[in-house]
Amino acid sequence: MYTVVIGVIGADVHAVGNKIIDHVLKEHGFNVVNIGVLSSQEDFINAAIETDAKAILVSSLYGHGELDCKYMKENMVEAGLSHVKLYVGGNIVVGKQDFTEVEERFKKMGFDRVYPPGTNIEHAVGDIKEDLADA
Amino acid sequence: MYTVVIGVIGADVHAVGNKIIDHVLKEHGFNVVNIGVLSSQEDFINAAIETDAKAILVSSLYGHGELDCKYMKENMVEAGLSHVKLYVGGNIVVGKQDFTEVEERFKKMGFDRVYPPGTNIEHAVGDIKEDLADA
Amino acid sequence: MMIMNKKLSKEEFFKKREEIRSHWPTGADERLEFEKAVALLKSVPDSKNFAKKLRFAKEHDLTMIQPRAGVALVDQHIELMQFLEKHGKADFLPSTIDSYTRQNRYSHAEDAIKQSLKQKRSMLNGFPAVNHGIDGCHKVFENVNVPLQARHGTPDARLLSEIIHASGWTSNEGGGISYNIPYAKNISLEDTIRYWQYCDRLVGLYAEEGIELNREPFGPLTGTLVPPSISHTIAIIEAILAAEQGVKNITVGYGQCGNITQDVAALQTLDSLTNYYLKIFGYDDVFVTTVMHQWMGGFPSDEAEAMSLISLGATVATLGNATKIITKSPHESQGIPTKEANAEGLRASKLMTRMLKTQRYPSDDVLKAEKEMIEKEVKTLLYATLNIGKGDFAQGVIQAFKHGILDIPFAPSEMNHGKILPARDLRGNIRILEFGNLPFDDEIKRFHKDALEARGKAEGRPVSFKMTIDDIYAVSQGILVGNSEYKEPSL
Amino acid sequence: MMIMNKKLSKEEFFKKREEIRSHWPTGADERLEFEKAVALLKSVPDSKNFAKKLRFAKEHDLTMIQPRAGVALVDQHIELMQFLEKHGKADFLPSTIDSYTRQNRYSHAEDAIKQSLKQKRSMLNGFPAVNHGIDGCHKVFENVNVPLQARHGTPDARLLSEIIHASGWTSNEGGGISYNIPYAKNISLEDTIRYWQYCDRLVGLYAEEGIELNREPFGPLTGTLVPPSISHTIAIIEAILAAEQGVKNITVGYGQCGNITQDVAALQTLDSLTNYYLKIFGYDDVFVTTVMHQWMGGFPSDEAEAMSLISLGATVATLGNATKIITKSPHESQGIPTKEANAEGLRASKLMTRMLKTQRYPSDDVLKAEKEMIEKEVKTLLYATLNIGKGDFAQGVIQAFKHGILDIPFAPSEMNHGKILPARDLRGNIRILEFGNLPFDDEIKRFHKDALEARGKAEGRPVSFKMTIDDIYAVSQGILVGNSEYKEPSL
Ligand code: B12
Ligand code: B12
Repeated sequence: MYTVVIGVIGADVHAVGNKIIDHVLKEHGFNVVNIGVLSSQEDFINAAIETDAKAILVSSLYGHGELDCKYMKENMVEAGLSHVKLYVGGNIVVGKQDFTEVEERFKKMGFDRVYPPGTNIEHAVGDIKEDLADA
Repeated sequence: MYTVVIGVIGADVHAVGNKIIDHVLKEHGFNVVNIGVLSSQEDFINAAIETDAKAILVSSLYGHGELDCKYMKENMVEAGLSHVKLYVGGNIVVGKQDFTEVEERFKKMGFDRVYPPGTNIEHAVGDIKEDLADA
Repeated sequence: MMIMNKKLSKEEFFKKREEIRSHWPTGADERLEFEKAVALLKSVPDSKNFAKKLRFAKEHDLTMIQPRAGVALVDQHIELMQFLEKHGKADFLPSTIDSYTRQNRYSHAEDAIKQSLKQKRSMLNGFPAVNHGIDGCHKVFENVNVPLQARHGTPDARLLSEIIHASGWTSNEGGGISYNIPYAKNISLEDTIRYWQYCDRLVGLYAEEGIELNREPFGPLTGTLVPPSISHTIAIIEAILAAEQGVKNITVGYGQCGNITQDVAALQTLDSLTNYYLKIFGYDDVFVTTVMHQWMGGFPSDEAEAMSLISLGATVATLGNATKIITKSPHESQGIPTKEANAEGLRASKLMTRMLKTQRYPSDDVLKAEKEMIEKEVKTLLYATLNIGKGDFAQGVIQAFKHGILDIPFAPSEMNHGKILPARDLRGNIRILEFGNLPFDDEIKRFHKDALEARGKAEGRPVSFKMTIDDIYAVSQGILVGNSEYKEPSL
Repeated sequence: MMIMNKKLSKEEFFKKREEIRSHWPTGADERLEFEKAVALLKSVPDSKNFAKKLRFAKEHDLTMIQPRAGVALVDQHIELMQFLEKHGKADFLPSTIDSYTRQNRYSHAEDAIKQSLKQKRSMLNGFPAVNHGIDGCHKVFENVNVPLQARHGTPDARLLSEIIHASGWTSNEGGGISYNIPYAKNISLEDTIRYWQYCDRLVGLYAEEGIELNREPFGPLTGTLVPPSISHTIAIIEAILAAEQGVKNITVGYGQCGNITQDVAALQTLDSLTNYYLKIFGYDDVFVTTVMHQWMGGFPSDEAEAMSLISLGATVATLGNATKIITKSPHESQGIPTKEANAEGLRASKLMTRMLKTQRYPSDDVLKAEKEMIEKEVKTLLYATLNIGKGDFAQGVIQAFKHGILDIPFAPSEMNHGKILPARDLRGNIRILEFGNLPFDDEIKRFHKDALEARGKAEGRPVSFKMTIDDIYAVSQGILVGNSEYKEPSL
């Protein structure tokens, strides 16, 4: 039973996806720590440290994802969380952009996996289980 | 009061625009000779000769305009109608094509004016009057 | 011999058949032998049988979608069909036939095929099925997964019909009236009814072999302000003519008029009246479905506006419970659509049919009155036709058109009286401004007149042909009721 | 001091005002002095006055359109506005404010403006009006020809409101509930009601000077399966709170639910109930209009499908007689739209409003029952709120949310009970599955339960949260009533 931290980063209040991710991951047996909307990088990192989480799932819907996620990986490493997997999904940039480019930008920023708009969380569960089994 | 021949060329049966062109040109004082739908190049040329028309307005809606209008100018010249103005309008080629290219193709084929899809005939009346006054 | 609404004898049919097969070399194909064709059609799976899929749709209360599409060359046509099936989620596929073939100008079509090969783009506005023959048509059939139908506008489609059915295409659009009056100039109704009796008899003969094929009279006619009662009457007559020849699966059609209530009333009565009159006239075992054509008149040139109009069409078709929708594309006003644009129209339509699947249109007094008026008008037209035909619908049609008892607005055919004029009332319902010789009683005429006078009053102008012209342009300008004298109020 | 629904005194207001102007340097602008702002607003022509154009629309029975749009930099924002006016035919323009500004994080916004300048693309999801100050906002105003409104989601929009109005923007969206519960996590209702009393009082003060400005409570709330009676109740309460502060021109809103009948019922009752209760509670001279938001939940990713959904929104808004539509774009599911995509949504909507302008939705028993149920539920919620507030709506709201008497599904705020669960019935109407503490009587509860049980029966599964989840996904998958266990029948 893996522990994962989920939440919505920045000044973002989109709550619906977050509630569904919570529900679905629990159904799949994860121990879900949900820090909810309007969460800062610090909130994610602290929650991961406190609960010894194996992964952080950042949601960003509102378009400021790129600004809000800046240096997140670096901050995690600094906090001793270099082993924790880092995912992001939602509508993570402003506007309709070519997703392969977006993915590349976020991978460079240290995200292990990057999910395009409208990803059904069911489809990501497999990836996460696989990554955590490997790790 | 100018005499003009109107009609729909080829195997084309689109009758609505033709009826409206008829009505509008008459309102504007033209003497309209309407040979209707399903008219061949010959039909147009014969009507122009018989009525001593100053212009031929070819309609083509159904997409075969390019095939149906081939050598029309040449045939008119041969029939002694080189002084008669030649116009075409409607949906004169197959599919949505760049209109400036289409216009060029038809001008090369000897058409004096070429009208894009959905041209309101009211707007063309001015052109025609001008051309015929000049001629 | 005078043409009558009477089933052709097998003898007659097969005699004629020999001649027809000689109209173009592809007619000689031995797969056109009746037994061979029967064998092929028997091997068509239910999922590719038009008639059966329509039954399925009606049973499950679904509204299905079908585009128009066709290009000159076989391989490109297959590519197009596959694209529309995959990316358009088309439930049914068409093959729209080119205009040379429609006029039986097969050698013109042959030239154009060559030109298309040379220029590497389709120079034809459709698929020349006769020229491609069974070779080409069957290849199309083999390369798709949903039922195929020929859609055209061919007064004499006998060879075409033979070829497509023998290639596994399980539906054929058309009829002796609907593929004459809007599609021809001076072909007699006598001839076209005869031609289409042949096409129907062919389907009837297959039916006798246990093969159910679908036939679809062309509902929208000229697509331009056609009052529902007129297109309904013609659809019902063509259904009767087809049923007499043994057709068992018929889809009657209607072109969206634009007022939602009138459209729903029209779709509901199209179904009920067709069933009713088929039974009245002794055709008990015909399975009837309906098709609504998205707006058939001039389209707005803007693609976003076109998409909205397409969506409105899908809305009323679904609310009116049509079995099938013929979709348009955002390129409509410009020309034959690319496959991408065509698929956009399909997907927009599909979304709507699914969103509204379980929804219903409320029935109030206005809807009821609209339906009653359509019923009354259809009854009047139908019995007047029968009457002038001395009890025979084939003769009736010929005489009725001659005398303007049946009259289709804006039709190119010289067989048509061309005396009636439609215009919209204030709410956008199509009404009749000039009745010509339509045999309507005073009550009906008053109904139409009152509606148009109310419009005249509101618009501060007399009821006249100017309204009709304005209405013809209206939808392409993004409105329903045209008024060229109108200035939008502004602050 | 306990917050009450009571008009702020001028003294209080102007004292507060000084403090607020100090929140960010642009607040010091001398054009924010009240007399200067009054002078500027008096110079706004009627055609650019939101309130007056809404009056005009209602008088002429028009449904007008407005997009959402906003980018980081002033000049690009102007370009965007001009584009939407010209190519989208927008009747009203917005300026959607970015999310940092919404949370009063003006320095974050400042950074993002710099980044946007550097990266040459908007790094913000809206227009940071406070940072740009009157300089920027007035420049926007001067460069458009239609009324401007700030659209945001800001719990504390006091400085923002001051700046936009003093720049000639004649409408402001928001409210103490609707810009808190869906848009914040732990800001108290006490605070946000106080903030919005300020914003409303500002408009009231301008009204005292003879300047009519429009205010628009945010109707759709979380945009996710919100039952109409809940959003109506909140709209009505916010209208009352605004009226108390002197607001005279109010637009109440509603987010399309997807069932046409429920949507029409909701729009009709939104108008009638708001007018009714404003009068009941003593606000006689408020001019009320309605706005319908096109589908506010998850959109389909396919653009053609999105256009169809947009068109359906415009259809119901027009049939339901909304005064205004907030439009969506085909990019909705992906991200902030390009100006081109935004204009496509507008043009599609405009066509529909014009096509259906004179059409009406039939009223049958189903529609009437739907309306009666909404009326009954709203009455229950409204009086329960008033009751728990001991006769005061401001107190009532705070207590009602605390006890779950008012409860908004899927809201992020901790002030919200979050105990109710909605789900659709078979026809796609939004019903309530879990009532939490909603003070509904047995008749109402039975109505909802029966509807959902009928669905459960038809789908062969128990009524449960799974339905809710399925329904959340449904529209983005192109259907209205979700059923993850459903297999489409096939031939
Ligand atoms: C109504 C219609 C029909 C009706 C016609 C009824 C009748 N007999 O008249 C029916 C349903 C029968 C029909 C049939 C077909 N149609 Co049709 N039809 C249309 C439609 C929707 C409207 C045409 C119309 O009446 N417009 C209103 C009138 C007032 O406008 P107009 O015709 O454009 O004419 C005006 C102007 O263009 C201009 N104008 C016209 N000619 C000229 C000439 C000059 C010199 C000038 C100055 C101006 C001018 O002035 C006119 C008056 O203002 C158009 C698409 C559209 N425009 O939205 C397709 C369209 C023309 N049809 C098309 C096709 C392909 C067909 C069919 C082959 C296939 C089919 N879909 O079944 C058959 C053709 C049969 C045949 N042999 O011709 C295509 C043509 C494709 C192309 N060019 O690439 C179109 C563009 C649809 C499409 N996008 O696929 N059609
Ligand atoms: C509903 C909605 C709202 C509601 C939110 C209510 C609430 N508090 O929750 C309201 C109306 C309040 C709202 C407000 C705003 N919104 Co909004 N909203 C939406 C909308 C329509 C649906 C979102 C939703 O609930 N989807 C349903 C859920 C189930 O899906 P989801 O959120 O995408 O989550 C799923 C997946 O993405 C995935 N997922 C999500 N995160 C992650 C993370 C990982 C690691 C993985 C594996 C998967 C994953 O799994 C989830 C469950 O399946 C979207 C557009 C759309 N998608 O159609 C816009 C959208 C997200 N909003 C947008 C914007 C801009 C705003 C506003 C700034 C402006 C405005 N329009 O008013 C404000 C933001 C306020 C703020 N500070 O955050 C933009 C974002 C633009 C961009 N990125 O370029 C969007 C895309 C609309 C648009 N095209 O402009 N919004």
